[in-house]
Amino acid sequence: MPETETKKKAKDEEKANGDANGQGKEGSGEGLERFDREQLHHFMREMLLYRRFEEKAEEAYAIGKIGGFCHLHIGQEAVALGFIGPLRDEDYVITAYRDHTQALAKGLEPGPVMAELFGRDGGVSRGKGGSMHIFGVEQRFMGGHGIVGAQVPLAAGMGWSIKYREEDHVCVCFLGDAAVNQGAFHEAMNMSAVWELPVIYVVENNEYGMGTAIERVSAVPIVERGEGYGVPTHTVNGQDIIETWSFVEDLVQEVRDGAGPQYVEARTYRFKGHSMSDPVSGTYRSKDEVEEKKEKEDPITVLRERLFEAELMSQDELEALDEEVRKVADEAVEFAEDSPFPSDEELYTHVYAELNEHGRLFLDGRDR
Amino acid sequence: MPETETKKKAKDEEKANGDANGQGKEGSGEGLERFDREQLHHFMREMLLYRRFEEKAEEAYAIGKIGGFCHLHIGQEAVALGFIGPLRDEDYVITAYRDHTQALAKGLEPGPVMAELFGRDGGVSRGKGGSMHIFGVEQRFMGGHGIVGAQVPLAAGMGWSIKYREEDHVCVCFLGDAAVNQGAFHEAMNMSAVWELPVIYVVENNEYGMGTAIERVSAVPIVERGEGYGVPTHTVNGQDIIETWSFVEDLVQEVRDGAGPQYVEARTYRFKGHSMSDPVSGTYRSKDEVEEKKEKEDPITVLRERLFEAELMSQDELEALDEEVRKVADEAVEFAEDSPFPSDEELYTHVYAELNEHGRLFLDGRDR
Amino acid sequence: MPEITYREALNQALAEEMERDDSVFLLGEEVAEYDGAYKVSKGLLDQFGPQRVVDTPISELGFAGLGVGAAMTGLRPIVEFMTFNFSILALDQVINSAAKMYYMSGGQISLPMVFRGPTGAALQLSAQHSQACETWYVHAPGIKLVTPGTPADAKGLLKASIRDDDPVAFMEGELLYNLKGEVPDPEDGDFVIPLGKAEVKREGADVSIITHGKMVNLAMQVAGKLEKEDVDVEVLDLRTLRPLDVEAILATVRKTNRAVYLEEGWPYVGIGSQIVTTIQEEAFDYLDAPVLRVTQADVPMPYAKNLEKLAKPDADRVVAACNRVLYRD
Amino acid sequence: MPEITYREALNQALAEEMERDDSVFLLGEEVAEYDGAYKVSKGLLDQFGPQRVVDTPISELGFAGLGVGAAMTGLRPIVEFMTFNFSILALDQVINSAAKMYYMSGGQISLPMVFRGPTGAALQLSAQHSQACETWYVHAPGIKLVTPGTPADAKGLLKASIRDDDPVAFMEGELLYNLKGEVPDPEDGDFVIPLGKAEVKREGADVSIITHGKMVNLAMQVAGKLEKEDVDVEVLDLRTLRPLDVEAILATVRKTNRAVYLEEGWPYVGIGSQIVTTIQEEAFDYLDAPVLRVTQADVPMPYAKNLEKLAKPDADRVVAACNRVLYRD
Ligand SMILES: Cc1ncc(C[n+]2csc(CCOP(=O)(O)OP(=O)(O)O)c2C)c(N)n1
Ligand SMILES: Cc1ncc(C[n+]2csc(CCOP(=O)(O)OP(=O)(O)O)c2C)c(N)n1
Ligand SMILES: [Mg+2]
Ligand SMILES: [Mg+2]
Repeated sequence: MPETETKKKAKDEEKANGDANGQGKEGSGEGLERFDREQLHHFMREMLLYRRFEEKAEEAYAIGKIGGFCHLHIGQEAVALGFIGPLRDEDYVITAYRDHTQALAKGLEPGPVMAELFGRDGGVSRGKGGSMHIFGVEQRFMGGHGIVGAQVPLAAGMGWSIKYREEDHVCVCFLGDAAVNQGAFHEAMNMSAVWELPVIYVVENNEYGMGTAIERVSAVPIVERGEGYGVPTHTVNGQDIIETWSFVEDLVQEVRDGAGPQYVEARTYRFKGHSMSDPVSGTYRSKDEVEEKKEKEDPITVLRERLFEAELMSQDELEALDEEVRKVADEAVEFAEDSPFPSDEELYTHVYAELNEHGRLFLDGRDR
Repeated sequence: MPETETKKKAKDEEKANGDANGQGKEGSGEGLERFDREQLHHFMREMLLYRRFEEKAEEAYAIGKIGGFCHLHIGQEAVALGFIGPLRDEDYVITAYRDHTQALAKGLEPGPVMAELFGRDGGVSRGKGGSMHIFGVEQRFMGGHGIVGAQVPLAAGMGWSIKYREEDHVCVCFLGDAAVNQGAFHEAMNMSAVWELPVIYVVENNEYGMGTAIERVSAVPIVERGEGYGVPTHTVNGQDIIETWSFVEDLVQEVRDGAGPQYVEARTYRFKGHSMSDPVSGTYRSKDEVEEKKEKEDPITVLRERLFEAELMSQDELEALDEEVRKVADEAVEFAEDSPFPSDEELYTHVYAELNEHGRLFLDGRDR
Repeated sequence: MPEITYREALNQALAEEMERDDSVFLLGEEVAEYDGAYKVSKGLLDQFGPQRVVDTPISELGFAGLGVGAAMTGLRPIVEFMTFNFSILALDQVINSAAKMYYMSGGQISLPMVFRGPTGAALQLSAQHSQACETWYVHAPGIKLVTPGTPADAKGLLKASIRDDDPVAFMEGELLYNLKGEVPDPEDGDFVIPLGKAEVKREGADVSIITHGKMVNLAMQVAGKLEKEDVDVEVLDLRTLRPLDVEAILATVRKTNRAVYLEEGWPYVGIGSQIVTTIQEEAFDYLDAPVLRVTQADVPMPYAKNLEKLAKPDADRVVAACNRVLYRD
Repeated sequence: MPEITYREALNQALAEEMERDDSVFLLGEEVAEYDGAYKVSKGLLDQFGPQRVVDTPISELGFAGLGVGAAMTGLRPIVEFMTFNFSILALDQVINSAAKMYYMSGGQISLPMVFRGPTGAALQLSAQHSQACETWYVHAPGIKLVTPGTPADAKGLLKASIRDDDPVAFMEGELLYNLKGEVPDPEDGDFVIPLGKAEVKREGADVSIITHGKMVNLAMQVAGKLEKEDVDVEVLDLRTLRPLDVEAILATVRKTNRAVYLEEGWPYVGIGSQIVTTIQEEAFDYLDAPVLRVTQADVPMPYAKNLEKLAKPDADRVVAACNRVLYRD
């Protein structure tokens, strides 16, 4: 992972963001000039929103408003924004259980997402799914899946569907670094290659699967795990929204144009514990490591420094943006608080879409 | 797949058997000179035995002596012999359902193997396993498994066990070309690489999985499917016992010496239908294709021509060998015929190794 | 009515539904170029082309998941498992994705899809290829389970399953594919049998054999046998196991007061255990004898012909169970 | 006797058996450096080293199979599933390899191994992380199933399971790990509880609550409640589901003539359905009322706190079922 310093030094050179980590292919292409001021401010606003939103979730969890497993994406915001921002509304996104910020990136309202974490009727999944199962079908945000790797064949199915219907949409599928060790990943990669499905598989390599450093469970670097299928592989610096967005925008166009499936390693880092019940650091990684990463590779800081240096954003502007999104996050919590718990009748709704005329579907002998 | 002609022409040249198919790495090394006459005759005898044995099985199947699925290895004998012959008694072998000739190669007696196909008490698996589940634990022949790809993690477990016990044995695991599309394969390859397990994974690429040509279900050549794990990959011409045996002998030594897992594509061809109930040719491959393969790539013919040309075997010697093994095959059938069916009590034996003192293990309410 | 085989009935159902609805497609191992391992999909590739009749790699977990993903976008996939034995590899996608998605998305994503293929033993296929998989597919709510035992049911129920908006597991029988029976002529209109309706395959007064799937045929055979001994057997074919036609079960028990559950699979938490429990919970006072079950022996399926025969449920055992609930033994 | 937690009891059992027998080793996700997702394997890496306490990739099917392969050579692996929810991915290796190998090899290969981890719901983990997996593991013969509900049972039964020569699924409860209870001091000798023996956790005369796993604790709570209403409840904890202590089940039913089965999981072919069936088949005449079941609602587990509470079996439902079989309602 390149340090921000390295990048800053390189910035004035010709291929400013090019290949800084020695691994990026197309991934480290253009620099700031690709984007107008408004766009750049939008990047900042979005990432700040994700951050503030999840900080609110963290607070709510601490006081028992949110339960169960809650996996924060803090530190990885540029991956969510960079891979989802360049998409069209009709494109599909699917992910694992670390799914809040991707949902926001795909256009779900913060209020109903927070209400879902609170387990309320106004939640996007009516309070039935919770943190790991955020869904927004209207926005083509296809969940929120809790079994490691299981979303990967589902993504292939969406790619299949796009081809079946002769559309030019794409599907972006997020998975963790540790998920490449699942058989489901392998089978889906092969089918995607054979049928040339328009799916971008994004491995968010945050260096750990829970408490296991990735080198301990993979003999080769993550980007190589995409080899052997006939699928192009790429690496991108997922802490730099400029690099990531640029790379993805180009790649998505290629896929729309028929380039077939793609495998991208997005190098990133998780600033929080695996889930709310896990410590941020401990046996598996040191406090120092985390602190250093936070200092040098926070995607918000990285963007801020770039924008400040290029004089494309002022401290005041930044603060105004932050204030704005803090309000949005607060309102999301208010929305969630105000939303009622699901009514008792909801226990049996949404198990079956079609309640057949004949026969019994529920065998528990309870009244309904 | 190289044609025998190409090879014959190349024979007088320096690297006689080298890289004839343009894919072999170490796989196409030495020539006949590596072996003494006795060994070469042994190769012929073994492959003839496998052939005659399975022809007998075919006959027996036709008259209903053998039932269920019965997958013949005819055409692929050099792979069985070449990968198992160079092993020690203590080395493990495990395979899928196309398992008769590997069993013979690992030293199981033809009689009890045939009796297993006949479903008799004298069968290696007491008649309970049948054709797909040949086991010979004494010979470290670890089965005969019917779920495509499922034997691959089992092989990793044997490799694990070898390391655990600090032995210098190896495990050879056979799988079909179509089995690389199973998640189990992927997960086992990765674990083997991470833990450097002494396992040789041999993909018998006979070009089809049932009626599906391998190109239709894999976007890259089979040898490349081993990439992306950190496991060395190889290709060998599995129709040439000289090439295969030589290659394997060297490779096994490397693995004993700590080289870790290996992935080998053995290029071969199935001369019969997928199982006894399938036609030899039909929609998925032409009669011509099969005939040409049989003419040019029969491992027995390939060896015969090489030995004849080098004057290391005469027609008479060949006929004598054939007669000898035909007798062995006949005797195997006799042994099987003479073996009784399992007694009724066998229905409930071997379900559990430990019949606990307390409680009921079988809930069918039948008398036992 | 024309007599056709169970295989042809399934084939007709597939063709008619694919014809009717563009969003229906079939995928699985060997379904296209090879016409299906058991030829159920014969001719469909020619008729509908390779985008709608799709040969897959041997990747059960993957292609089941791909089917689920396609269904999430509104397509109506039919996923064929060459046999349900291999589908244990795919069970995670069936249970954790297909059966739960509608619920955990709060009703946003329904999954109109079918998982189909043969379940249960054929002949001498040994332990790994001979198991009845109903229990794995019925335990978790969110999926339906259909098990036709005759050609007509195969056709009518498959059409209903394809049209159903929930994931349906549709279990056939390898040994049924050649079974012949009357099936309404396609010319006479759409033939659809609603899910959740059991059928009395034979009326009787003395004892009920309740069953599903291919065992229906064995039950009928036993009924014929017992008729000669003046025992009047009612045969109730559940046809679908979820939704379960509890009313029909209770009705036959109330009528005969004696019942035997016959199934192909293992006893421990087999389907029979649920049916016995349901009867016990809801018709306890109507029972003149405990409900008995006839199942496979509680062992992995042996290969040897004689042992396999012993392991499977057979007419003698069903007769004996009937006699016992009738206190005739 | 010292009071220790269920977690500590399991940890002791693991350590003692690994100490006793070199061929025992533990593998699974996060079991080594992280001390186990639920800290059950705390300290074992330090004590036994990385060859015997092994962190695996997230490859349930693969490492379950690797465990089976190692057991085929005579090692005694303990495969930890972080939770049994994820083990559905591994079910093929459990059913088709582990449970059937001994049979299909004609007795050549026994598989002395344990699959362990928590089953069932914890708190608000939603649909994919909250299921009781007993049914998947008990249906096929060839495997045993153990479900301890107390610290002492956890220790004694885990030691027996590790020593058993067959594959044993050993299901714990995430919500049990902190439960305290008396467990014999290791100094006082080897504490092993044989598989297949149910235990009467509370003697009673009026009605039997039969149960297994963590529900034992709910049953005891209900027994205490009903005592105040002068109802004398017997609580029978099956402890192992295969082998099943049928004698103990029949004995309690013969004694009280009324029974309720309490379990955490889904009803359709749940464990209760088998127990009801067994009672019905073998103690029909002793029943004064139908045996009732209390189970999870027949829905995927919802996330919302209030719905989750509704979905789970609770004291009120058990009390109501007891009252009903006592005709007190
Ligand atoms: C099949 C399966 N096994 C285990 C788990 C438990 N688990 C949840 S997340 C996780 C680690 C995943 O790591 P990674 O894929 O790198 O994603 P990250 O959490 O780093 O985003 C594990 C082991 C699970 N949910 N599913
Ligand atoms: C998991 C699974 N899926 C499907 C099958 C049915 N089946 C048996 S063999 C086979 C083809 C395997 O082809 P390959 O791996 O190339 O081996 P070959 O038969 O050519 O030796 C199939 C689909 C099976 N036994 N297991
Ligand atoms: Mg990670
Ligand atoms: Mg093949």
